Amino acid sequence: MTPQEFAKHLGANYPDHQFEIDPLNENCVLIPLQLVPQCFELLRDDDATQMDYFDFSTCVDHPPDRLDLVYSMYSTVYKHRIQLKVVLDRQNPCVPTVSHLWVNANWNEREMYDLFGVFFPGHKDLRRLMMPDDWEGHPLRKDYAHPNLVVRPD
Amino acid sequence: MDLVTAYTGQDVALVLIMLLMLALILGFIAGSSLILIWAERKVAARIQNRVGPMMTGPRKFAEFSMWTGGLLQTAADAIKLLVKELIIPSKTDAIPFIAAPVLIVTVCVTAYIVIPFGPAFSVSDLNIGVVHVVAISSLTVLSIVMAGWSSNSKYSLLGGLRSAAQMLSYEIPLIFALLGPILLAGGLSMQKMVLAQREYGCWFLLPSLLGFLIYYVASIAEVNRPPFDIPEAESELVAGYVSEYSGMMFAMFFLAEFANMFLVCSVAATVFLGGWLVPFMPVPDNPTPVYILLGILTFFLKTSFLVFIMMWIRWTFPRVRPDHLMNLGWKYLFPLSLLNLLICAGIAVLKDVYKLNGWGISLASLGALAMVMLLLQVVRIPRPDTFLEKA
Amino acid sequence: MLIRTWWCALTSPSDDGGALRTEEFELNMGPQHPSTHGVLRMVLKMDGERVVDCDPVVGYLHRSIEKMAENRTFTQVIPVTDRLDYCTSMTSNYVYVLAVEKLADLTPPPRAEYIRVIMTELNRIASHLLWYGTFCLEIGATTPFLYSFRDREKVLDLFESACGARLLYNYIRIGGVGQDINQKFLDRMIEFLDYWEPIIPEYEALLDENPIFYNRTVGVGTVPLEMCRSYGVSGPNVRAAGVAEDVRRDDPFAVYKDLEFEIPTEKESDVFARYRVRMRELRESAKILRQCYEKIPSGPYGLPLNYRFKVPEGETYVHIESPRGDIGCFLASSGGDKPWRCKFRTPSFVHIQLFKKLLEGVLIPDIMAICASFDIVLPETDR
Amino acid sequence: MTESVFFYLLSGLVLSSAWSVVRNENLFHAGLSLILCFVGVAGIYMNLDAPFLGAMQVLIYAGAIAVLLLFGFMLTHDLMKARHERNQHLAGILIPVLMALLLVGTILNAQWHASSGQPVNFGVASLARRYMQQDLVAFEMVALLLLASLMGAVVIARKEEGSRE
Repeated sequence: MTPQEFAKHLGANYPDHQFEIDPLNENCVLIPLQLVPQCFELLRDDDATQMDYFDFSTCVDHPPDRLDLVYSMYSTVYKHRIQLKVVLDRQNPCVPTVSHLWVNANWNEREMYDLFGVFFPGHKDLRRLMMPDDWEGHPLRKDYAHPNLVVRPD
Repeated sequence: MDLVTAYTGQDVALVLIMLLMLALILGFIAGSSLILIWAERKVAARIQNRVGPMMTGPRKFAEFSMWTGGLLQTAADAIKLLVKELIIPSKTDAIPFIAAPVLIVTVCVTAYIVIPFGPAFSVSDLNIGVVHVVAISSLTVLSIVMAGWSSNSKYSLLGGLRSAAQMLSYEIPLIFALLGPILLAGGLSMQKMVLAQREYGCWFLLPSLLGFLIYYVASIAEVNRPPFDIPEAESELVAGYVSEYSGMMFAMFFLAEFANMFLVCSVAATVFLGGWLVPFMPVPDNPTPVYILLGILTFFLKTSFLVFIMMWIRWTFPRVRPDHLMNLGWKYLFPLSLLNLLICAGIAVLKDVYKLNGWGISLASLGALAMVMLLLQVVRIPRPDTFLEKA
Repeated sequence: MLIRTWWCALTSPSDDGGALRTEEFELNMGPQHPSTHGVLRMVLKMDGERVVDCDPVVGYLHRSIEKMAENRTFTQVIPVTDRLDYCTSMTSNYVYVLAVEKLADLTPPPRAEYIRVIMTELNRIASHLLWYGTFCLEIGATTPFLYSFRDREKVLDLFESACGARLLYNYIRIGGVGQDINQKFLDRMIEFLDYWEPIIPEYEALLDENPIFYNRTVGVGTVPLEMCRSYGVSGPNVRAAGVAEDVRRDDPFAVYKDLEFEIPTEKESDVFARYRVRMRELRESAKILRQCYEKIPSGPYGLPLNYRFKVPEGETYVHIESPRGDIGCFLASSGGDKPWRCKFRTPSFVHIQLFKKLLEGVLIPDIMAICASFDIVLPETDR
Repeated sequence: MTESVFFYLLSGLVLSSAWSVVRNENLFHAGLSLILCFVGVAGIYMNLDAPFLGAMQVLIYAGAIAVLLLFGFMLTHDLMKARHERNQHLAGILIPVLMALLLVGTILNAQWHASSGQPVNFGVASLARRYMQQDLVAFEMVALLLLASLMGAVVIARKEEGSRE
C-alpha cells in the first residue's frame, strides 16, 4: 500500500480528520494528535494493513515551537512500511503511549522522554533510559546548553 | 623402606621417618604441580593451535621444538604470586578465609600417604588405603565452602554453595565405583590391590571397565575441573569462591587443584591399571632395585597418561549446567556403579570357583560389558528431531 | 515457668508455615561483568539459583552519537557512525550513507555498489566469527574462541589491505567508497574463501555432536513467534523462529537483486536454533562473495563530491541487514551542510528488551547462554 | 607411650572444639569447630587401632553431615542475628548436671574386663563377616531405618518445591 492509500484508508475510518502526505518525506503521513492510540491500534489490528512490526519512534526538534514525533511501522505480511508524524507543541510535548500495542515502543518512548522531554501518559515505568536518573535537561534538544558541550566551529 | 612398612618398632625413630616421608611428599607434590601446570598450558596451546609459554626457560631448548620451550614458566608464575600482596578484604571473617587454602593443601598432602609409587615404595601402607584417600579428599569440600562463605561476596557464596552440592553428590558414585576393584582384591590396602591384579593376571580395568569410567568422570567432578567446573565458572560467577583471593593464597588453591588431579589419577592408575605392574614382565618375589625403578616408571607413565586425558577433556568440552550435572551424577553414574558392582561380583565368583586365568577373566568381562551396552540401548535418551536431521 | 517455656517452644508454629523459605536476594550482574558484551547491567532478583526478575539497565556507553552527528557536516559524520557498532562498522556506515544518498538522490557507480556489498559481507563473516568465539566462551568451551579468532584475523587483514583499518573503517563514503580495490585484493579474498569454507564444518564438529552443548542449548531461551513480532526481533534471531525474513531479500538495496542466495531458517527459535542459523549464514555470505568476485564491473569507484555539499531539505528512513538484525537510519535534513536529525534504529536496542521477560525462572548459567545467543552489542544499544 | 600422648592431645582438641561449638557467637565458626570436633574423634579412633572406623568418621561426619550443616547455614538469611533465648538458665544448668551424674555412675559401677593383651584383629574383613553372619538382623533394621529417613527427606523437599511453584 502506498502512503496515499494509507491516507485514504485512515481518512475513511476517521471522516472528520484529514490526513495528508508530509511534504518533507514522501513515505510519511501526518496524523492529528488526538487520534494517536486509536489510529495505531487500527493500523495494527486492521487486516488490510496489519502493521505488526514496530520499527522505532523518535522526535525531530524545530526550535521555536514545533516538535515532530515520527513513528515507523512495517507489516511483515504485506511487506509495506509507513512513517506517521505527529506535530507537538514544543513547550510541554505530551502524547499518549503506544507501548501497550508494541512492547518495542516502551524503550523508544523512555528514550524520547529522557532526551527530548516528551511526556507519555499511560506509560508504565517512564524514567530516564540513557542518562543517569538525576540528570537535568534534555540533551538532544537543539537549545540544550551544557558546560562541557563544545560546539564545533563551522 | 622395610623399616617403614614395619610400622611398629621404636616410636621416636618412627615419627622422624614419618616426618622425612612427609617432607619428601611435599617436595614431590610441589615439583609435580610445577610440571603439571606447564604441561597443561602446553597441551592447551597445542589443542588451540598456538604455542604456549616459550619465553622463560633455557633458550637452546626453546628452539628445539614447541614442547620444550618455556620450562620455567610455572616457577616464574610462582615467584610472581609470592611477591604479590596478600589482600584480605575488610568485611571477611579472617579465620576461615585464611584456613581454607591451608586446609586444601594439607588434605591433599595427607591423601598422598597411601599411594604406592613402587613395589614396596609407599610412605606407609595403611590397610584402609582406598578409604583413607576418599575420606581425606571429602574434606576439600569443606575448604571450598569456607572460602565461599568467608569472602563475604555474593559470587563466592554462590560458588561455595554449588561446589558443596557438586562434591557431595559425586562422592557417592566415586566410592561405589571403587567398590568393584575392592571386591575383586578382597582388601582395602593399595599394595594389596596391585598384588591382587598380578594374581588375577589382568588389570582391574577389564572386569570393571564401567567402574573405571564412572570413577574417572566422578573424579573430574571431584577436582572441579572442566567440564564440571561450575563453582568457579568464569563467565557466570567471575571466579567463584577464589574471586577474593590474591597472591600466595590463590597460588595455594591453584597448586592444590593440580595436586588433587595428580592424586586422583594416581589412585585410578593403581586401582584400575595395576599401579606398578610392568605390563608383560613376570613379577619377581623379592623386589630387585631394577624392578623397583621400572615399577615406578610404569606407575608414572600410567598416571601421566590419565592426567593427559583430563587435560584434553578440559579444553574440548563446554561447561555442564549444574542441574544436568546433578542429574548425571544421581540418575546415571550411581545406578551404573551398582551394576558394575554386580559384574565384579560375578567375575570374582568365576575366579574362585572356576580358577579362570587372566585371559578367561577378560573374556568374561567383555561379555558382561556387551550385556551392559545392550541395557543402555534400551534406556536411550530420546533426542528431538532437529538434532537428527543434519542441516 | 520451665514447663511454659518448654511448651511454647514445642508448639509455636514456625513463622513461615513450616515450609523452608529461602530468602530472595538481589544480584547485580553489573556493567563490569566479564561476559556482558560491553557494559550491560542486569539487576537480577534471585531465589537461590533461579532468576525471579531481571531488569536490564543500559546507558553506560551512551556517547550520544545523534547529538554529535548534528554538529558535523555530512561527510564528517561517517567516522562517527563507525563507533555505532564497532563489530560491524561497515553496515552502520552503509546505512547512513544510503540515507544521505536517498535524500540527495545520488546513485553511486555500479562498481562502488559491488565493493560495498563485498565489504558488508566480509564484515558479516568477521562479526559472526566474533560471535561464535564469545558464544562458546559463555558456554564454557575455550578452544573454539581461538579457532574463530585465527580465521577472523585473515578477514581483518583483507580489510586492512583495502581500507587501511582493521576495525573502524570509515570506508563507505557518500557516492561511493574511499579507495578502489584492485585485482590482488579480490584474489586474496578468493584465496581466503577457499581456505576457510572447508573449515566451517570443523567449528560445528566441535559443538554439534557434543551432548553437553546440546543439553545446554536445546530448549533454552525459546522465543515464540508472536513474542518476536511484538518485540520487533529481527535478523538471525527471528529467522531461528522459522520466518525467512531478510532485508536483503524483502527490500533489496544495492546489487542484492541480482545475487542469488537462500535465507537459512530453523524452527525451534531456541539457543541451538540461533546457533545453527548463524553457522549456515556464514556459508551464504561466502557464496555471495564468490558471486560478487565474478560479477564486479570495472569503472569509477565513487562520485566526485565536494566535501561540504548541501543536501536538499527532507526526511527519509532507510534500513539494511546487519549481522545482528535490521539496522535503520532516519535522516532529516534542513537544506544545510549538517544533518538536522539523525536517528539510528539498532537491533540490539530491541533484543535487550526481550531479556526482561525471557530470563524469568532461568538458572544463572542459562542467562549467559541466552544473552550470548542474541548477539547483542552495547555500543549499538546506547548510541 | 606415644599412644597416650596422642590420646591426651586429641581429647583436649575434642573438648575445646566442643566448648567453642556451644559458646561461639558466629554460627559459621560454631559449625567449623563442630567439624574439628568430629576430626578429633576420628583421630582417637585411629589412635585405638581402628583405622577403618576413623576413616568412616571423617568421611561421613566431617565430610558429609557437617558440610550439609554449613550448607544450611549459608542458605538461611541474616545468619548473624540468630536469636539467643536467655531465659532458659535453669534448664541450662540442671540438665548437664543430671547427665554428668548419670555418666559417672555408669562408669564407676561397670565391670571393665581387662583386655587380653594381644591386639585383636579388627580388620575390615572380620567386620564385614560379622555384618553378614551374626548381626544380619540389626544390619537389615538399620537399612530399613535409613530407607524411611530417605523417603521422609524426599517428601519434605517435594512439599517445599510445591509451595514455591
